[in-house]
Amino acid sequence: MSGLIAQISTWSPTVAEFLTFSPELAWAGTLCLVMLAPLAIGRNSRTTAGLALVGLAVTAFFTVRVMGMTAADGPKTGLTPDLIGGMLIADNLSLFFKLILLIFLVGVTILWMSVSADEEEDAPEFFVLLVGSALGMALMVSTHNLLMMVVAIEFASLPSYAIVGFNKKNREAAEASLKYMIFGAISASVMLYGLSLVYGFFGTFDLAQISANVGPVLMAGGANRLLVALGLFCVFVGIAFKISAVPFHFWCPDAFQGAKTEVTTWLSVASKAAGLLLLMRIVNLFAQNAGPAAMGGVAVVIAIIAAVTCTVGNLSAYRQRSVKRMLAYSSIAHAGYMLAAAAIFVKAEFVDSFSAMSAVLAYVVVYMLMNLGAFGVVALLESKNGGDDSIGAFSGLIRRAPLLAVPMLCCLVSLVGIPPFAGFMTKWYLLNALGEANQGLYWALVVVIVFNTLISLWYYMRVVVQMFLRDDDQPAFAIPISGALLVNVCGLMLIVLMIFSNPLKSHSDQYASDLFMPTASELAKARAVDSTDDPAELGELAEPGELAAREDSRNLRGDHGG
Amino acid sequence: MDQHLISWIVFLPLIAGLVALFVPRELVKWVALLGSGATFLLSLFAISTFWGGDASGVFGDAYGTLHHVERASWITGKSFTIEYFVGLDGLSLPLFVLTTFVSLLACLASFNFDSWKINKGIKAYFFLFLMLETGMLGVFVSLDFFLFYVFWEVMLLPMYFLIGVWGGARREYAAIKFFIFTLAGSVFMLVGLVAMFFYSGNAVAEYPELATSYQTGAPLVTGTFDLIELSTNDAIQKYFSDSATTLLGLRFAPMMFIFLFIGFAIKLPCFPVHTWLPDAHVEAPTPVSMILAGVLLKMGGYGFLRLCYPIFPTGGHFWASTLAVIAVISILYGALCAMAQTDFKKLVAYSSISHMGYVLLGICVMTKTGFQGAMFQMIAHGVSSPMCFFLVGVIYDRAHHREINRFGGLWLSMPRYGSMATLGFFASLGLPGLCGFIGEVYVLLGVFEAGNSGPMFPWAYTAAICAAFGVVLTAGYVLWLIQRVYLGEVREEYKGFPEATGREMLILAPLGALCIIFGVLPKQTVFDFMNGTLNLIVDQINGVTQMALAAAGG
Amino acid sequence: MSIARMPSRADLETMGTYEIALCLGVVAPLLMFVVLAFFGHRIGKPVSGWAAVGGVLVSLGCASYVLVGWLSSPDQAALSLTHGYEWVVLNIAGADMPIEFKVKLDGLTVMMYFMVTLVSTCIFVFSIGYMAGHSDEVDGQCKFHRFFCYLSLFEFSMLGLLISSSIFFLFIFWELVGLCSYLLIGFYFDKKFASNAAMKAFITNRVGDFGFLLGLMLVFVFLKTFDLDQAAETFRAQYADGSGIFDASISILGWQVSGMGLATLMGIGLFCGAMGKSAQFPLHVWLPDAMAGPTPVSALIHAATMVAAGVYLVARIFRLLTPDAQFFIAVIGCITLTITALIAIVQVDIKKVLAYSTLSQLGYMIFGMGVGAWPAALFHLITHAFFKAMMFLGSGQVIEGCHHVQDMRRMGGLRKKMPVTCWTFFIGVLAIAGFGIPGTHYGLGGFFSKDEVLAVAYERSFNWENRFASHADDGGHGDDHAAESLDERKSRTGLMSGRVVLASGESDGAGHGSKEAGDSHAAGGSHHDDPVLAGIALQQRVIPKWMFWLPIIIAYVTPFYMMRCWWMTFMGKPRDEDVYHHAHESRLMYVPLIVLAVGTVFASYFMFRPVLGETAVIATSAPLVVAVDGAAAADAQPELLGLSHDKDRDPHRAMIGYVGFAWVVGMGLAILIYRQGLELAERIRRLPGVRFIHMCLMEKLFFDYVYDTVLVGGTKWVLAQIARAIDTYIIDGIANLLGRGTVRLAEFSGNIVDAGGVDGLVDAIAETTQGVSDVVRQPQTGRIRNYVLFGTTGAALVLAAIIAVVMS
Amino acid sequence: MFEIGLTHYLVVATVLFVMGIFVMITKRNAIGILIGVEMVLNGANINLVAFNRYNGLGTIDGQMVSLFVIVLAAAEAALAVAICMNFYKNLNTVDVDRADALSG
Repeated sequence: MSGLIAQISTWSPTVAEFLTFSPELAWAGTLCLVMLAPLAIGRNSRTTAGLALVGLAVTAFFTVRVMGMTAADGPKTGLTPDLIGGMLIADNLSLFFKLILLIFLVGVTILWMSVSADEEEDAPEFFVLLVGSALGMALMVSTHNLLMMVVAIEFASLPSYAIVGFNKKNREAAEASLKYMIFGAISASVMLYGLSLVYGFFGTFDLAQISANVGPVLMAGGANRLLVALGLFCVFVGIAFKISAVPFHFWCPDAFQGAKTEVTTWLSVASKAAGLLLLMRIVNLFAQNAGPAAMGGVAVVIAIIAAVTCTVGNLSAYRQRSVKRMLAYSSIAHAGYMLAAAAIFVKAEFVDSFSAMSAVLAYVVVYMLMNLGAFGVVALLESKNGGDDSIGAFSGLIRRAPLLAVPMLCCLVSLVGIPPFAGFMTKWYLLNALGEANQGLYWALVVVIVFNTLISLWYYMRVVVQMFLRDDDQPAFAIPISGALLVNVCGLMLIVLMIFSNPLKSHSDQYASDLFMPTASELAKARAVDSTDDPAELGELAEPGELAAREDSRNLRGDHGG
Repeated sequence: MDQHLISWIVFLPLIAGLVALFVPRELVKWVALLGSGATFLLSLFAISTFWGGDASGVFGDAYGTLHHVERASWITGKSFTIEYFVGLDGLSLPLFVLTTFVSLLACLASFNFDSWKINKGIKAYFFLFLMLETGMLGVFVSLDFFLFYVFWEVMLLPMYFLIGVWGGARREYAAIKFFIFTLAGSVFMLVGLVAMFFYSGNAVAEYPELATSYQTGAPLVTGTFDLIELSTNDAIQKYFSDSATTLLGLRFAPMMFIFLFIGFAIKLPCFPVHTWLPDAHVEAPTPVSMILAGVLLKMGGYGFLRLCYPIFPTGGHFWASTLAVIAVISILYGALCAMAQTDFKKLVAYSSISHMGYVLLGICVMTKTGFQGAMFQMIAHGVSSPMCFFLVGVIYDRAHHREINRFGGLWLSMPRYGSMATLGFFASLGLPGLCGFIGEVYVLLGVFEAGNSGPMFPWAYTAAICAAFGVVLTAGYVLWLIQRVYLGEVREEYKGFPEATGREMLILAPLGALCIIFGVLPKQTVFDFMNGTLNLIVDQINGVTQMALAAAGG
Repeated sequence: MSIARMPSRADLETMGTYEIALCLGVVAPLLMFVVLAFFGHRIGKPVSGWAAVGGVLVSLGCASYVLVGWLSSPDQAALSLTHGYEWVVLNIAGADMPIEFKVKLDGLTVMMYFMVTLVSTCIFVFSIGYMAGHSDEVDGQCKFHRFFCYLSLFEFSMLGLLISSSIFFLFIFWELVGLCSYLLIGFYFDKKFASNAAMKAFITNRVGDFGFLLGLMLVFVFLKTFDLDQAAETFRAQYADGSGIFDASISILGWQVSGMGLATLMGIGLFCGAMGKSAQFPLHVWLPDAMAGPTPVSALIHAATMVAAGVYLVARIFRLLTPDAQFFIAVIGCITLTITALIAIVQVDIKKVLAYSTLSQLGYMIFGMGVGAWPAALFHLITHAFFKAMMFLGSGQVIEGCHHVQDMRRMGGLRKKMPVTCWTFFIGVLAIAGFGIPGTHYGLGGFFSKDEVLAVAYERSFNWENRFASHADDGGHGDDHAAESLDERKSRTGLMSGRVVLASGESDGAGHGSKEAGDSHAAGGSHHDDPVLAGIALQQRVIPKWMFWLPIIIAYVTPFYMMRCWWMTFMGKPRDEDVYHHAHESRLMYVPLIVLAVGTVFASYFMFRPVLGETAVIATSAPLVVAVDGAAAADAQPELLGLSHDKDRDPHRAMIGYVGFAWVVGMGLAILIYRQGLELAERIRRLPGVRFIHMCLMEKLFFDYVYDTVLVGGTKWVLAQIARAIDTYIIDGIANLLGRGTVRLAEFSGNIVDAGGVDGLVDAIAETTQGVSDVVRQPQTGRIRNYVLFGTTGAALVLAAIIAVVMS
Repeated sequence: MFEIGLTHYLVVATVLFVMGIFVMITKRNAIGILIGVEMVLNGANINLVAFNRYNGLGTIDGQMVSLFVIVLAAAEAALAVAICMNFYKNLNTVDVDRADALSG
């Protein structure tokens, strides 16, 4: 008579486990801090932001600490001593993503401070929602468990709905949040329904086990397969909603346009990236455990969705008057690019999907920089011209504010994916991953992605043309130093990451490779031969297997490092 | 310094450009001149290792003998290694030096920046200009496909802004047109990049016994970006040229060939994809036109010779007839269009299309004579066309229009300038004794000979003869141009035109001198420095072709 | 061979003195060109002229040195050295093929070289006088130095053309003289007609050069060398074993050419170049217009030297000709000499008359080459160079004297004002008219050369097949029986056999490489009747009769229009007082006239003819065609003025019935008509039949008209404009159309697209994609219910897809 | 009398699901759509509980998760109502079809 209750009752965490969990704890702590601080020190927005930054810094510290630890000791399987079903996983992948999130969060905060800190009176709530959704996303990428996944997604979503409509006076904001919320609620419900079906069939919420058993079912015919396919698909819908993959993207442009630009910046990268990494995790699990034979069809479907997504995103971005909306569509397109990596269900030698994951990681990093820069410029411009984000507002920007125009140029060209900007490198990593898979399907994806680059050129260049080639004598203006610093750093980083792209690549390779070290459940299977039920003993017995796992993980790093 | 010569040459302009951003406004042009001048001088050092040596010693006995090589690993992925791999051989050296030379003169030609209609942002102008030079030099020296592609794209933005910001009335249109066309080409190239890398990987996996690397002597284990490796490694060549190798259901070699070809053909440019050129030229400021015509167009031809043909010889055979047709059309069609123009600059632009047609024609038959002719044609055109464009610029500065029919008698009002103009235009007309002639004749002879060399090119005779008719048309539009602009009674409004200034003569004189020297001593000045490599490439190609035929036969 | 090795002293040391002399003679004018180009405007008016003269005098010195050395050398074959400087290396079929610059040293070169330098020296000097006035002004600016600058450049190119032994270099210099001609014709480029004429000349020549290029390609590919002698050897060898070009087959635009046809094509192609330069029909149109240049230019380039280069080229490639090619040449020459002579009759511009007569004479030369009268044609070239240059200078004298009046109807009676000009001109008229005492050997240049051409033509058209009939049965390859038959015929029609056999002797020998040509005499004695050559001769076409009769008729026309010209200019009464009043002549200008006159009278026969005859032996040893020497023994023992001929081998005796008295008739007729001024001529012109013909002739038989409208206009205004239209509207507009198409699609799907913006690809792409994007963005209605609907539908579709794929 | 088995629960759940979806698509009132969501969620709950009851693993994971779901639904509903209020404040309606300012 085990089960959830039993597990919870028998939980007695050790220091190491606490340490492993410390980032989440610190994060939650920051949340509480920002929520409660106003009672003590008032609602000054800048101090609130400052507090938030401090909290985030602490979190980042712990994250790095844990990363350092886990990099040495291989992956930790999170909070539960039981080796079945890790509710939370603290492997380098998730930690790395948490770090990215934190950095991005800092960036967004700085942007917020330099744009709308002054007229904002509900700063604490704003940060509660911001940090809260961030925590939700952080959880999303570190779970194998369907239940935890649902909780995390909701945790990430609910604050997002609110924060989109945070500007209560604004009609568009209200509408945006309504759409976002309704669409989110629906997809969440559908996902839960699918979850129920999956649970009904496999009797567990642990994706590792599900993926281990799903193969035969899908290979075999009959209604079961239909049921499982339906269930898994409904789950996928929930994730696809976060990624805003076609046809679940409709909320995206409207919500992003209606929200404040900082919020748009945040959502456009963080929620999509989190969803993507979650999807990548699941895909990798299925690819490794169920194998391409069973999942080939799924690969095709995801590939098609990816292709359609980036094409639709790029095409829809045409002729948008509002640059924010245009960038929203472009974010759909980029989600499509990254989704293409998720279509790689190849087991042949597992490095394939591993490089897919690393490509996505690198892409996320650079994509964060690009969007932070681009949206940052938009936000800074809006703050000066009364919220006009129409394309005409950019005309003559090189004269009016060169410190905005130049980074904007870098970011846009990088979004197109042209050297000498990092956007090209990451696109290359993506193509490289697809090329490694080396099948017709993936070559087709290569072609689609590459030609989408061409399509996207036109609408990005429209902004460039306005900024550099046209000038209708709008007044020049000064921009806050912090904001200028932010966007220019982003622009500069894009060039730096192009020329010194090696560290980025090798790190994302390394973290991605951690995915493929045997997870707890696999160890459990490895130990099932010992046919013993005592969890305590299992703990000791775990050692040799773990060692072996670390061994080959080392070799893995060794060979790709050189 | 010495072992990093190439890197210095390539990045010196960029450094100068960065410096130029931070010096006072009136010093900018001098910094730029200093930078490009130093670059030119250094590039002359690069020749020294070729000079006077014994041909076989310099060019080696196999394709891939390089000078001033630098290679270091740049980006190391799990499954791929991108190298910073640069070097010079007979293929790149002439174009490399040409680039530094033309850039220097173009920089000099930009010295009247302040008198331009749009004279804002001189710092940005020279920065972009020098960045462009770095990009061009990089393309010519980089032997790693990825690096090549990066430099190739790096040229894009500066050119876009140089045309789009400092250009003429329709600059925006011309700039975006240039951008879209070029990017369209490089998109195809990018697909080729990925595919070639992984297929080379498959190749070495397929024939490990053949995969001996030219460089290490050890067998290759992974795919490679090394352009020399791609074209000389037996395993890769065997696998690429195998008709069973397919990508997306299409035969690999022809498909990849045409993918790369499109990219380069747009730059060249040849017939169906040439329309960006006249607009770009007409709108671009004079120095940019010089660069565009003098160097950028050559990258197309260079790409053919460096990538398309050595790596995919069978693809070359597959498409030969098509390319010949395109080439001949470009020659005749470009000449006819040039004849119809009333805009001086547009006429010269179309003449470039016509001349580049000879390059494509010479290359597509894959004979030594043809290759040498095409290459020489590029060098010659790289000297004569900047001259012509600058000649146009000189009178544009004075008359502020380019309507051919509104000129006349300029030889009387500006005798020195008129004489230089005659020289320049006769050079591009292909008059014997001037540079334009040798390339054309080599190409024609090479193509005609290809017809006799085997059953491969039955159409070569026709192609050669049609192309030969181009010389008549060329004479037609050039002479008609000279008559309308320089001859005839001098018009009232041009009576007072000042003679070409010292600066202008300083730009025209070297170009004119080279026009003559290349025409009189082609061997000592050009052929000796490149034939070795070109011949080796052709041998390489023939070897692979034989192998492929044998494989197809048996 | 190390990289970038420049020509060093080593190259120089290996050269023979004659080579050095010739090269020096070529380089000297080039130096003058450079000097004048850079410092001419400083040197100033008279001096730069004398500088140029200095340059050409050096050339003349070298030329005389070589000439004397050549004539006095016992073994001339030994003189021609074989050192070449490797210019570039072509590659054919994997093997290297160097293009060498080599000095061609044989009788023809020596003769031509001397002739050119001599004539041009006279003309340079003359030009100084001619340009002394205001004739050097272009739009009021003094271009004196520029004129001599161009002249020097021309001198360089022309001499280079003569000494280059590689047909490739021949082509290079060929183009260079074309350039100079362009520059000099357009010397008065402020005048529209001048620049037009210049352009016309260059482009017409380019058309010819197109053919030349084709020929070059064929030579390159099939003979695998550009050196004239090697090419001839290869050609002979390939014919012998039917290899190379003779078993090759190429298809041009689907037209299959092979074997002999290909060889013919090669010959014709090369000849096309000559058609351009020597202004042969149908490319003759540029020469009359070329008179727009200063008169000395017309004298030098368009009468004496450059236009003769075409004939020189044909002489050089004679060994590569096939019977068909040769026949083609003959036909072209015949047509040219006829029509141009007819046009000359009606011209009233003194220079135009000379121009057309030049054309006609060039026609004679080409015709001569065509019928195989190799020595005769070249001989005619040289004699013609002298007297025509002289006459042009005379006309220049007149024009300068009359202040640029060229219309003969306004002249008349000038003999009093400019006697020297008058009588030197008269000598020229006699010479061109073929003055000579019939039957004897006393006459002027034209008398010998033209008669000989005609004699050969007679032979080719009347005596040819029956001369070699007996060879028909045994394929023309000699055995005794054949030889006998040849022998007996020889006694009957004596004229030709001598040279044929004689020439055959050496050409046969030369053909097999033995260079014993020097002693033509002994050879002539040794080989009588050579069956091989007879066999070759047999394969040659018989010239149709009309091609013999037309030149004969023109031989009567020529004296007429020349006499008419002279009479209208110098005789009779002054028709325009004020012209007559100003007329004068200057010493500087008539000294050259006298020199040339002397040249015309004396330098003609005994000096050039024999050398040409000997040169012919090697230079014409062709495998497929024979050269016919119309004056067989004449060159055997040349004595001073002693034109002693073995009587029954005498062209004049043979031709006496045909053209013996042509000059009397023609000139007499002219005098009869123009004795009383122009009235009689006017009356004749008004005769009903004549008027139409006159009109046609005045209109130059409409060639210009047709060319300008159909060819030039066709290219410039039709083809080019079409191409331009295609470029702007189609190539650039294709994507445009795409764009529109998609826009339609978008509209069809219920969305109005604001099409607009400039034309062209960019916006077209934008439009296209915008059209598409409008379609794509249809679902984004902003209505949540639609979103949900589309979402669920999409989901259902995807699910269906999954099921489909997974089930499959 | 007949035995009520897993199938019956599943049928009920499926019906709820389909009805929910239908409601979401058709309703113009935001609250109505939320009701549709609730129906789907409850369908899921029924599934969970039923499966847990019948899969014979002896765990109570299903029930636990259904509790989670209820809690999540409650939280979501709360937020949703707040957002609807906000929307109503701005537009004086909760008709979602009026929310079409952002489109295209």
